[in-house]
Amino acid sequence: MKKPELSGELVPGLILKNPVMPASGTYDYGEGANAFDPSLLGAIVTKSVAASPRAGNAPPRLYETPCGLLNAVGIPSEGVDAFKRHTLPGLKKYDTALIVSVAGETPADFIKVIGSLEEEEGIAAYELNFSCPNLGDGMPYGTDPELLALALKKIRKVAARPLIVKLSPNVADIRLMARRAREAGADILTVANTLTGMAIDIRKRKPVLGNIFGGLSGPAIKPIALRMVWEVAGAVDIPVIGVGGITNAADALEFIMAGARAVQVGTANFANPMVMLEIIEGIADYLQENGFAKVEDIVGLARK
Amino acid sequence: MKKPELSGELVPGLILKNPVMPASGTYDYGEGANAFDPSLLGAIVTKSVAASPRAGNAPPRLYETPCGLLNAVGIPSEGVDAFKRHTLPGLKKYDTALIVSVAGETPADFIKVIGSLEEEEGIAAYELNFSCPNLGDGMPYGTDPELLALALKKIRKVAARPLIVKLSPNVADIRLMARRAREAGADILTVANTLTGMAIDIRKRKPVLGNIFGGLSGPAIKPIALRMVWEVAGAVDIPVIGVGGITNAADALEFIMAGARAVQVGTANFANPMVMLEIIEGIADYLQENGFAKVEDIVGLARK
Amino acid sequence: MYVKGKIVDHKQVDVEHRLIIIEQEEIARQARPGQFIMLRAWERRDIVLPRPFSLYRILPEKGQLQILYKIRGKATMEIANRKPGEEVAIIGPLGRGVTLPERGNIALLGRGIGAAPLMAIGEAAYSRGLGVYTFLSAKKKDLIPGLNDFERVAQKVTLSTDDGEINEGRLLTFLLEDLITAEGVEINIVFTCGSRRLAKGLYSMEQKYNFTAYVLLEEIMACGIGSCKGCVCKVKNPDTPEGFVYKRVCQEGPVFPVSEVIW
Amino acid sequence: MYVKGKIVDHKQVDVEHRLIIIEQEEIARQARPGQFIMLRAWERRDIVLPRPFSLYRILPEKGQLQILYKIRGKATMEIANRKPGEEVAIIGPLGRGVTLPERGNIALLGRGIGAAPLMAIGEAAYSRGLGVYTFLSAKKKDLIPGLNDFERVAQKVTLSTDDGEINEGRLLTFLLEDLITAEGVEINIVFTCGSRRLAKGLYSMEQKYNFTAYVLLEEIMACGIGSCKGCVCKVKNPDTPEGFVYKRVCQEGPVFPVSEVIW
Ligand SMILES: Cc1cc2nc3c(=O)[nH]c(=O)nc-3n(C[C@H](O)[C@H](O)[C@H](O)COP(=O)(O)OP(=O)(O)OC[C@H]3O[C@@H](n4cnc5c(N)ncnc54)[C@H](O)[C@@H]3O)c2cc1C
Ligand SMILES: Cc1cc2nc3c(=O)[nH]c(=O)nc-3n(C[C@H](O)[C@H](O)[C@H](O)COP(=O)(O)OP(=O)(O)OC[C@H]3O[C@@H](n4cnc5c(N)ncnc54)[C@H](O)[C@@H]3O)c2cc1C
Ligand SMILES: Cc1cc2nc3c(=O)[nH]c(=O)nc-3n(C[C@H](O)[C@H](O)[C@H](O)COP(=O)(O)O)c2cc1C
Ligand SMILES: Cc1cc2nc3c(=O)[nH]c(=O)nc-3n(C[C@H](O)[C@H](O)[C@H](O)COP(=O)(O)O)c2cc1C
Ligand code: FES
Ligand code: FES
Repeated sequence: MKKPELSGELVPGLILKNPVMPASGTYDYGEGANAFDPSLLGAIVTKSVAASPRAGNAPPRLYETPCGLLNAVGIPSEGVDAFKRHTLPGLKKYDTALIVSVAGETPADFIKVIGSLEEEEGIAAYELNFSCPNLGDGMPYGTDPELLALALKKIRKVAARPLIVKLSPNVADIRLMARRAREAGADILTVANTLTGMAIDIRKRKPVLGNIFGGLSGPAIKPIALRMVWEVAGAVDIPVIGVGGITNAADALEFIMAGARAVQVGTANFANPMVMLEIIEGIADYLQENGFAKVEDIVGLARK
Repeated sequence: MKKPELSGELVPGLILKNPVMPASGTYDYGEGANAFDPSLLGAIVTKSVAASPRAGNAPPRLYETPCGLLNAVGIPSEGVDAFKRHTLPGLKKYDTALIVSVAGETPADFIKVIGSLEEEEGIAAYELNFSCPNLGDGMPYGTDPELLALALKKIRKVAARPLIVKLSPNVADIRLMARRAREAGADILTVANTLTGMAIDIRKRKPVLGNIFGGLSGPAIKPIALRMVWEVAGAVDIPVIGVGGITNAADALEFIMAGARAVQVGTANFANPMVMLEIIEGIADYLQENGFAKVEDIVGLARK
Repeated sequence: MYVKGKIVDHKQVDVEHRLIIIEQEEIARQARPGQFIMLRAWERRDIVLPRPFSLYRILPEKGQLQILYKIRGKATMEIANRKPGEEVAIIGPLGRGVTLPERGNIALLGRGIGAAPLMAIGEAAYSRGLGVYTFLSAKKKDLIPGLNDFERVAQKVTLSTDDGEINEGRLLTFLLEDLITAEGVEINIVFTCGSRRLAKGLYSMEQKYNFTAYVLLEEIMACGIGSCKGCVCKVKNPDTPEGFVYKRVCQEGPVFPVSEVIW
Repeated sequence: MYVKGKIVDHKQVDVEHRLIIIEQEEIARQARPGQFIMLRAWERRDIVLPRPFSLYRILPEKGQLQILYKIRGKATMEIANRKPGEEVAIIGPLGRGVTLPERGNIALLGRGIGAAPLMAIGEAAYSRGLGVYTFLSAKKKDLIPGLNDFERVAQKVTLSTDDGEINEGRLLTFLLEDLITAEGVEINIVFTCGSRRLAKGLYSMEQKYNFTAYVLLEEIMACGIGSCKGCVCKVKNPDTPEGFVYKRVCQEGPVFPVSEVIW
């Protein structure tokens, strides 16, 4: 049988070699530590870039929970200027779609970063991270559908490239968020980010993380993220990228069958730096063994 | 040293022998399968009772996920009449506080059950389960603060006994829910219930659960439930009962140090039917070894 | 009952199946054929539920239980790693078990690991003096577990393998039919486990051959003791508007008349 | 580098510590003292992160790594269960490692399992002809790991135990002071690991005794390769408004001058 087709066009201009990419903030390129050539990935997604340099949260920033990881890294960033100067050139040399994740506390932050990046070549899309739970007590852009839409409309005006909106799972009804984001100009939705959690050190009698709260990722949250992908894929007609707890090809296939056009892998990279390649291969094998010609053929299969 | 005091009065009239009780729907009494005498528990909490008999959801109803359990049992119930006739008499004979969990889709359902139970003796309090994610697509009483308050005010009128409101974790800001519930008449809050999730069988290419969605419980959700207990205990001045993923005494102590006055244990009962007694003992040991005279002394300790 | 048991022996039966022998006097004394236990044999927290296993053999004199199992996923893999001398946690005995007739013949129809609970039934029937006719099927001959044990208690053991090597891979229900019609053996009660197709096939034979057939059902279980309401199957009930009720496999089962089950 | 390694030996050193010897030629060839690896030696999914371990000994000729570890929780318990012949997954070598002087004397101050990375440093210094003065402390004598190994490479090994049996439980910094003042030994560089108190104590001694002190820090790590930004420590930096920057222990460390760390 012919080898199955892994590549696909998510939106005009954004072609993925395959449906697997790293989740923002969990994978680095170029510092020499790469276990494989990043050009093999469906896309490269950067750590979220902020408008100005940010130090991030006070340590401890990490804590392992059963099947999960709490992180309160807090989006440290070199700032967009340094990103353009130091980091972006290195990322452009890989032969795959480059998605720049952008973080901010206000619409102005996003506009500053994107405005500054629009003049750069070699960027395929922006992923907007509204959902970081570690940024203190600002306006809940990530969890209020109207605030999200408002912010998005402003950002849309400055961005010619596709906008991927990464939705927070810390909401009552993610379908509302998805619909409003789509109406306000999102081209693609990433579902979801970390769920806010915490842990207490009963010996020290205080919260483990410097920031008290952190974002929960890893296999623990997979059933929740999968449910949200299912809901969002049924609520909007734009592509969905699924993320949350994916550790192997079977997990990725669940997300795709729930309706995701692509998946991101975060926490699983830490224990197994080769895991994304293994997932790409596993998806190809599944397609081939089950007689599917392309990834597209199994998107949303479990909904039918 | 003197043995530490485990008992405490949650609200006037509701005295717990110790701070550990089963989570509704996860522990049965009297069918002969008890691993220990239920009178040793801080309280007995029943499976949620509905106004009329309910069959529950179509199977499969259970699915294990990494560190978690998805259940789509769907609140099968014999109905309040049969409950009074067949089940309640057996529960009354145990020498500990009896909390009847009540489920419903509308305020009228709750009113019917509670109205009917008010004439019975031997019940210490009601726990209102607004948060069941398995009940189809009714009004979101469990996730909309205004609807919750509205329902609660009506229910409050018919209930002389303490009302424990069990909050859903499937919300953006559980503090809002807690504040409105308190204003509308809640005496105690149970935080939290299961998080909605799902799983897909990639071989069959369809959702695993008969109901598609189920509630996620177990260690996977502990960091999220703990964070919500921390938030709620800081937002309201009424007692909080913590629940979600508690598997041992250390977990229970985390919830108590986050501000919970008592804890419930659900999924952990399945693997270890003695776990609640072990947790009671573990809490007592911790208090004694660390020189605390009573449970009260460590409630909220990590907040200080 | 929630108790510890000590592994006294553990061996590979064939490429797919293992037999674990556990010392647990109280359960061995109380358990009846058709009952099962919930087993936990690991500390890792990613496996949150204990797992149900039928009693393959119950040896009250030795105070031992035998479990025949197939490695399927993470829990059975963990069990496979446990060594003699190690302890496991057991809830049991659970479920209602079977009721055997005073006299006559029974037939056991098992597909694959479905043979497991049938052995305990066959052994009890044998010691009561009943005639035991056993029918077992699997993909190929060396995947039929427990053959030696069944041969000890059965009047006759009939096999069928999907590869066609034995009995041309014919369905066990047809082989049972042969026994009744061609050999003239009267069967009073049939027990089956491991295949929905077999159970359905038996249902349509009950009237004609005048036997009662029971199926041992499997559902995913959390508690095993009736608390969680998770392990239900659909059972006919004309008194309800829907025409059925849900019954808990762990509490009202795992043995159900095939005529009552809705698939 | 992400590779497999084979366990060639695994033994209990004392009640708290174990030594695992792993065959991994590439890492053994590349690694330098002070570096570490991320290790995964389990399949269970409740442990989501690999765990960082210092290289206790680096044996390029044998193609082997030695890890000295203490059982603390679930991951170290899993490692303890792995047997010779089994494989583990390794990311490494990681971190910057130490820079040794061309000549002179170094001191190593280790508290408990903090001794682990010091051995590799001592061994490298020894083969370079430096004088190695080692100071180790623990609760009691039989909990000081690696004594034999240190005695092989060190000019002198000085111990202190909390139970007061050896050197009256005095802090290692005071014992170092004795060496310098009473015995007149000149120390050029000090490395310490395993106790914040020791590192702080060394900071206040640097000026007086004219040595530079480095501490090997530990922070919880997820990636070990600089990606996750999780393992940061506070390092002085007068150029920032806050007066400090966060540095990644895995990437910019784990070795930091004690004078730069903010505790
Ligand atoms: C009453 C009863 C008696 C059984 N007797 C035997 C027996 O004697 N020998 C034997 O080999 N097997 C028996 N089983 C099946 C056995 O319980 C499963 O094979 C085992 O639970 C699989 O666990 P796992 O983690 O290895 O597989 P997983 O990877 O978790 O799942 C593999 C499959 O096993 C089943 N399963 C998973 N979890 C459960 C659960 N909690 N309860 C029930 N089924 C589950 C599911 O169908 C699943 O698709 C019995 C099941 C029941 C309900
Ligand atoms: C650079 C570095 C080098 C190290 N070298 C050694 C060594 O040579 N020998 C040795 O015995 N130990 C060493 N450690 C510590 C070792 O990593 C921890 O003991 C181990 O991770 C504990 O895992 P656990 O699951 O057994 O314990 P857990 O129960 O998970 O935790 C026990 C304690 O270990 C620490 N810990 C847990 N997870 C991590 C993690 N992902 N990263 C770092 N620390 C963690 C925490 O302080 C925690 O309180 C080193 C740590 C670092 C950062
Ligand atoms: C250490 C760490 C850092 C992260 N940083 C970012 C970030 O900068 N921007 C962002 O959008 N998401 C960030 N995330 C969230 C991940 O991109 C991803 O949405 C989440 O971890 C769930 O996926 P997983 O379970 O596969 O890890 C981070 C997650 C982790 C664990
Ligand atoms: C099988 C099962 C049945 C449940 N039934 C109910 C119920 O009837 N009413 C209710 O309020 N919560 C019910 N719950 C939720 C639990 O009471 C508890 O809130 C939840 O499981 C989280 O706690 P845990 O992680 O300790 O299990 C059920 C949970 C499970 C797993
Ligand atoms: S397994 Fe819980 S009711 Fe049957
Ligand atoms: S452990 Fe990830 S940056 Fe250091």
